[in-house]
Amino acid sequence: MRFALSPDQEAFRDAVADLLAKACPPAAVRAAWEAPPGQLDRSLWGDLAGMGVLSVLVPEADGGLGLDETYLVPVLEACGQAALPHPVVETAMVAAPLLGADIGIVTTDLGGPNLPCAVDADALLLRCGDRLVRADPAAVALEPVETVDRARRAARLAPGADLTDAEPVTDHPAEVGRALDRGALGTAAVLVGLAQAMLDRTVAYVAERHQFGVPVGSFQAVKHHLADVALALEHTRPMVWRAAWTLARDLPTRARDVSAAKAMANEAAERAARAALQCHGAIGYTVEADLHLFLKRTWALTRAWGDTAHHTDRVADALMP
Amino acid sequence: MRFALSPDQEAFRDAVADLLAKACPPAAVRAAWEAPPGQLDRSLWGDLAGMGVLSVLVPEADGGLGLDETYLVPVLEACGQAALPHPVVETAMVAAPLLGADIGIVTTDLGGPNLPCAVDADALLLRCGDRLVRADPAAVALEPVETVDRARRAARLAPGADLTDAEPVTDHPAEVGRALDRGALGTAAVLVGLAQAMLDRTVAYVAERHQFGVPVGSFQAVKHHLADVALALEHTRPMVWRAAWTLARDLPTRARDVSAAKAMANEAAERAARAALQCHGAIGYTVEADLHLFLKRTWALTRAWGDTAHHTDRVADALMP
Amino acid sequence: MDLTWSPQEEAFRAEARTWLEANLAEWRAACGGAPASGDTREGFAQHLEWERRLFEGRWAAVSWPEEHGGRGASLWEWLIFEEEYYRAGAPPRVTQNGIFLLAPSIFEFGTAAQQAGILRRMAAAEDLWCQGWSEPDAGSDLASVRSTARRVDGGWVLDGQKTWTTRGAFCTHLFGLFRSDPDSERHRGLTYLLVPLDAPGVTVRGFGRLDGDEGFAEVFFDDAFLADDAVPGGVVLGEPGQGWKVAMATTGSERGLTLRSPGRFLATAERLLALAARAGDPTLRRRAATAWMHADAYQQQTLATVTRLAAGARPGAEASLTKLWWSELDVELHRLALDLLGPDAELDGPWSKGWQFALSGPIYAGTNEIQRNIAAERVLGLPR
Amino acid sequence: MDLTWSPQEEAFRAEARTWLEANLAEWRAACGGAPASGDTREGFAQHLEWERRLFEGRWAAVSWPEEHGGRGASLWEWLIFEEEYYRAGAPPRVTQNGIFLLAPSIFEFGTAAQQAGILRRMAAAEDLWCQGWSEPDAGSDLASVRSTARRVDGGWVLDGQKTWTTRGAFCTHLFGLFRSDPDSERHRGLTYLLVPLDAPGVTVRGFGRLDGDEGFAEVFFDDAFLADDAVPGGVVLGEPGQGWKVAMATTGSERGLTLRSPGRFLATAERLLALAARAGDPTLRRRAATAWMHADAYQQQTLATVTRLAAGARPGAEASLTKLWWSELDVELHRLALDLLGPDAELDGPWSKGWQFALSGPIYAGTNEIQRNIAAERVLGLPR
Repeated sequence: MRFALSPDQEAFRDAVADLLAKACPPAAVRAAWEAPPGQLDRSLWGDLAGMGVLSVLVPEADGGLGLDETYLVPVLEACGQAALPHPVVETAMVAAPLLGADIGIVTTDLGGPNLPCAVDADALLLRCGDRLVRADPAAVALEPVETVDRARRAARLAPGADLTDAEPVTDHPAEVGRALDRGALGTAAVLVGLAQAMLDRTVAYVAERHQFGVPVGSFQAVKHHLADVALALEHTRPMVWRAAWTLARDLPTRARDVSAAKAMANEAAERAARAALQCHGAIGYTVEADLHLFLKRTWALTRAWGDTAHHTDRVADALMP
Repeated sequence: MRFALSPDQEAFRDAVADLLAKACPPAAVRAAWEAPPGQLDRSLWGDLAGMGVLSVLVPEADGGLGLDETYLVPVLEACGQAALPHPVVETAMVAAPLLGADIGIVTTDLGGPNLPCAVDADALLLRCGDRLVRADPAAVALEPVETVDRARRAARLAPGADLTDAEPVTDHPAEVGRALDRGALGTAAVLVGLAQAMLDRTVAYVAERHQFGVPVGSFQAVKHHLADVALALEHTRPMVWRAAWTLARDLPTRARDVSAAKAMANEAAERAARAALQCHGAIGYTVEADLHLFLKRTWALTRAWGDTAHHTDRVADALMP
Repeated sequence: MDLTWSPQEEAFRAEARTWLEANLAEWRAACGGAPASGDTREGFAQHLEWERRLFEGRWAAVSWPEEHGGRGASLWEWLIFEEEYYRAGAPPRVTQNGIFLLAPSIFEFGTAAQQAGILRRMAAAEDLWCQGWSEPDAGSDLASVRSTARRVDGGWVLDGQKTWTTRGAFCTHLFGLFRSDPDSERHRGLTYLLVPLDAPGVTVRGFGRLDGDEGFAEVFFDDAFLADDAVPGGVVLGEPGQGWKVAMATTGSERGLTLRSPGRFLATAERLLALAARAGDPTLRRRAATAWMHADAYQQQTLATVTRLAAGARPGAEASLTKLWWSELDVELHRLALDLLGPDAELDGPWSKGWQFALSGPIYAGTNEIQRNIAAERVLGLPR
Repeated sequence: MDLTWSPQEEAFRAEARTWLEANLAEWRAACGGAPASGDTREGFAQHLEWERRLFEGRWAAVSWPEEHGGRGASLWEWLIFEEEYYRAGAPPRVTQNGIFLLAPSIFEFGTAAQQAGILRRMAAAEDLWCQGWSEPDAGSDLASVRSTARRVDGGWVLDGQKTWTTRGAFCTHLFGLFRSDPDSERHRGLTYLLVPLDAPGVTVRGFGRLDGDEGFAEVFFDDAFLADDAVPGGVVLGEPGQGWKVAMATTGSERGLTLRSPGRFLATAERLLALAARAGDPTLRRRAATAWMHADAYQQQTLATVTRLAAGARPGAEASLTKLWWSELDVELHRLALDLLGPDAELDGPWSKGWQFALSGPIYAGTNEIQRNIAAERVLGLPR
């Protein structure tokens, strides 16, 4: 028993976090709000690919790192912490194990009707009845949607979109189920990262902001709001890591563990967003402060890849069959 | 529109509150914990009867006050505030409109399987299929139960208790429905009174108790716990009064209004109990302090006459048929 | 206790309902069907048309005396109007900061000349008032205002900065607190001033609120000259140096009844019920019923409050409880709406806009943390 | 990352499970089927029998060295044992205040003579230790203790009063803080003393806890004489005047891992699932799943913590988060149980007893309000 990242896992996570600290500051997230379709930062994506982030789950023989979810999940946390706008969960966690390495930007409708970064994607992984297919974005009718978080750059399939020419990927229910669980767990990891980022930013802010002659962070009510966030995170992150282990080993508790991770990550991130905004006050309620980038991503992801009710019911079904 | 007690209603409520302040201090509630079956304080009950509390809803022609629920509900709040152990809801609110004045101590199983003060009752109002019947406690097999609040003095009908000799009261569904709503609303009023009592006691305690050189009540966390109780009460009491009006006029919104009142009273009282105990600290966690008398009554009544889920579903059904 | 409306009140309700239905339809049609948000430049102009229509129908400020453009309505009628207003789906009032926050102070502290010169133009949406309370270092801690007003011949010279001024970029006037005694501290030495935003030396910069609209502004005062007669009746409300007292009366209104009437939340709750009825999830259904109860409780509590006010009571610290209730109710209603929408909650639309707007409730007009302190100290009497 | 147990650990688990099953059945039979609560006089005696049985099987304090009656188990094995213990439905440990709160301090601060003289007897339930922290005016504010210890020839003279001493009326010894420097204030000048309750001048009065059992006691010291050799190895733990430092080590244990292992809550959650599965209400079912997740999260978080501790880390302020989690989890689990029981929640029984016991969690060992302060200040680094 060793419930901690290995030195390798930690080094990989830290390397990605270092890259993102440089290449994905809030300004880069803002850039993704404004960039025209197709203009999502490819250089950063290339760096992530170069580090192997996008092919962690691809066998070495196929040009990947041949590692498992316990390596990728901590990295996805780091991506959440930077509010990385790219569809890294969709590409690295969901598509890569099915489609292989070097697949560019891939998005999918497995997590919900609004495909993130659909306006930038090189390939689409789509559900078609019980099957998964790979489609060329140019060949499928996509309708952009206006999202609160504009860095989602989302679109949805036009009603009656024609997938007859799409390339079959799998019709194996176990593979489809695993893809769904990978998406949910990857998103849970991103949410943990977002929550951590909102907590860190707020802690820094309330230490510095003074009202009534003292730091706002010295008020007991503010302390308790933020202690509650720390409390949730302290008990959510292990659930996410444990689910990565379960998924990597394909243990029989997979549905239970992944859904518990997503349900708890949803709750922790929602709590973090609420506390962060409230403790920032009016400054947080502007688009000039960076906080809103994290808030809006959180509100989108808590309801993508299954909301809290969905995953809680799935845990209930696993526990009380 | 005048959403306030009339001078008459206020005077009646205040008179009962004055009586209870004298005749039902916490020591009297403790006495009800210990008194042998049949030994519940009859003198206080006689005083309540003498003031007309038990026959508010009985027509004047039948020896009652001939008033309606808007008179009785504020009085029941006062009874809750004193944690009166007698079955005043069961007798005055539920049984009296069906059985008349001067019926002694009456209890019923309409509110749940554990009949309060069953060991002291002069008469039982029982459900028998779709009918209500009046039974002699001596003629019905009752099994005392051990309750956390021993002032409940409860018993339940023995399995297969024989009600064939019981006197029919009504088989009219509307009357049965009204009796159930009266019990739920009366209990909601008692809960509001209990919550107010717990709040008042706690406010007094935290102003006086010092730790770290200051009154405990000067800590922001304690202030916020108690402000939340005040907030809940401020918005629950009007719901209870409004439901009294609805019930008195038998308006079509009766189910919705009564259930909303009980659901909100449950929540307010549960919140008050939680905050009161937490703000009292270890002192509240003893049977030597009086607080526990109020806590334990609250835990019983929030789940009697329909719990929060039951009444919320009933509101939902009324709103979203 | 009497929970029925009088025939006159019912007639008032019917009149309001009829007028609102007809005029909303006309206004919407004039806007090409769907007016933009009142917190955008385009939408603000559309909403001014609506405000002028309200004024012409004498619905802009129903509770004001007729001489100032109102109809002398009772508090009950005001409540009824608000209920009908939101039930009809009428838009948020872009004039609200003037009509509901400044005007009560003008009625209480203004001279006859100020009342005559300011109120009617405010109701008619000719003058558009924004609030100038907050400064970068004075948010919840209003008494730490640093903007100064220096008395000079014929007027005042203003310096400093206000911020988070709702719709400031679209307004014509600002009301706010300025430190007129440079040696003063905290709530002493402040003066409540009425400032045309076109005064020389005043600069307004709009910026984006959480919901992306340009709903906020910063207002800079650089040796700005405020002539004594820049506003009819004079630019000082109350006495110089007494600004805190006047402001407290206004923030009392902000927290209390006049800012957020129950009608608005009841209307939201009704829309939510329609959404929940379609959803079929029993937990969400139960949450919708609970949210509706909380909206209804706000209505019932308001009826009890108005009964006291109608009998002559002054609004007290209970206003803190009211502010806590409606602001947290609004969050509850919209969170549930997003949960009902599921993955489509992220789409830009009325519910996601409403959610973002709701999140401002626990922050502005004194954060809910401060309201809880006030409730505990002044309603319950806990030690400071 | 490796989330599997080793074959040795699995063997340890199997041994514990087998022993617990057999011995619990025997003990229960010896108690006539249903032992009484350990917080009543009758039940306490029964539970002592259980404790002695545990000691004989070398399960009383598995993580202690063998010389003191343990089996030198690793932290992992301790966790496994706790899990099996509660899964088997074994009773709360009436010796817990000694074994889990005092013993860690004895290991850290005690002399070899104290360790030899105290620990084994404690594990054997021959000496029964209760905690003497709280006083009527020193609850959360432990540093305000007023009970005094005056140094005299051959010992100490104790005066004052301790209260809320769990199971004090049934114990033989008390450990606690006494003010040994009469001129000292707050956390200076305190001495950590070990006191036999039969010392002359000590009076113990049991009184009722919320759940009605005589689980609390007041302990009065009236010129009580505590001889230096009243406890083997001496009555002072650590140095005189250094009591605060020693006590903090103990309260650290109280808040952290050793007081409430995850196994206890997992076992409660499993029983709750059985109750919820029968209920059929979808909202309650969802709440049961959530409560189980929270129990499971405690287990996973503990595995992460133990990994750090096993690698040599010291428990830090994160222990505050742990105490918040398990105490609020316990309330959540039992509230849900009562909601599942509905009108029968009021009956005296395991769930209603458990509910009342759970409510003590957020109060004792430092209220949760104080834990949140600690977490904010020491984990997050917010200003005091």
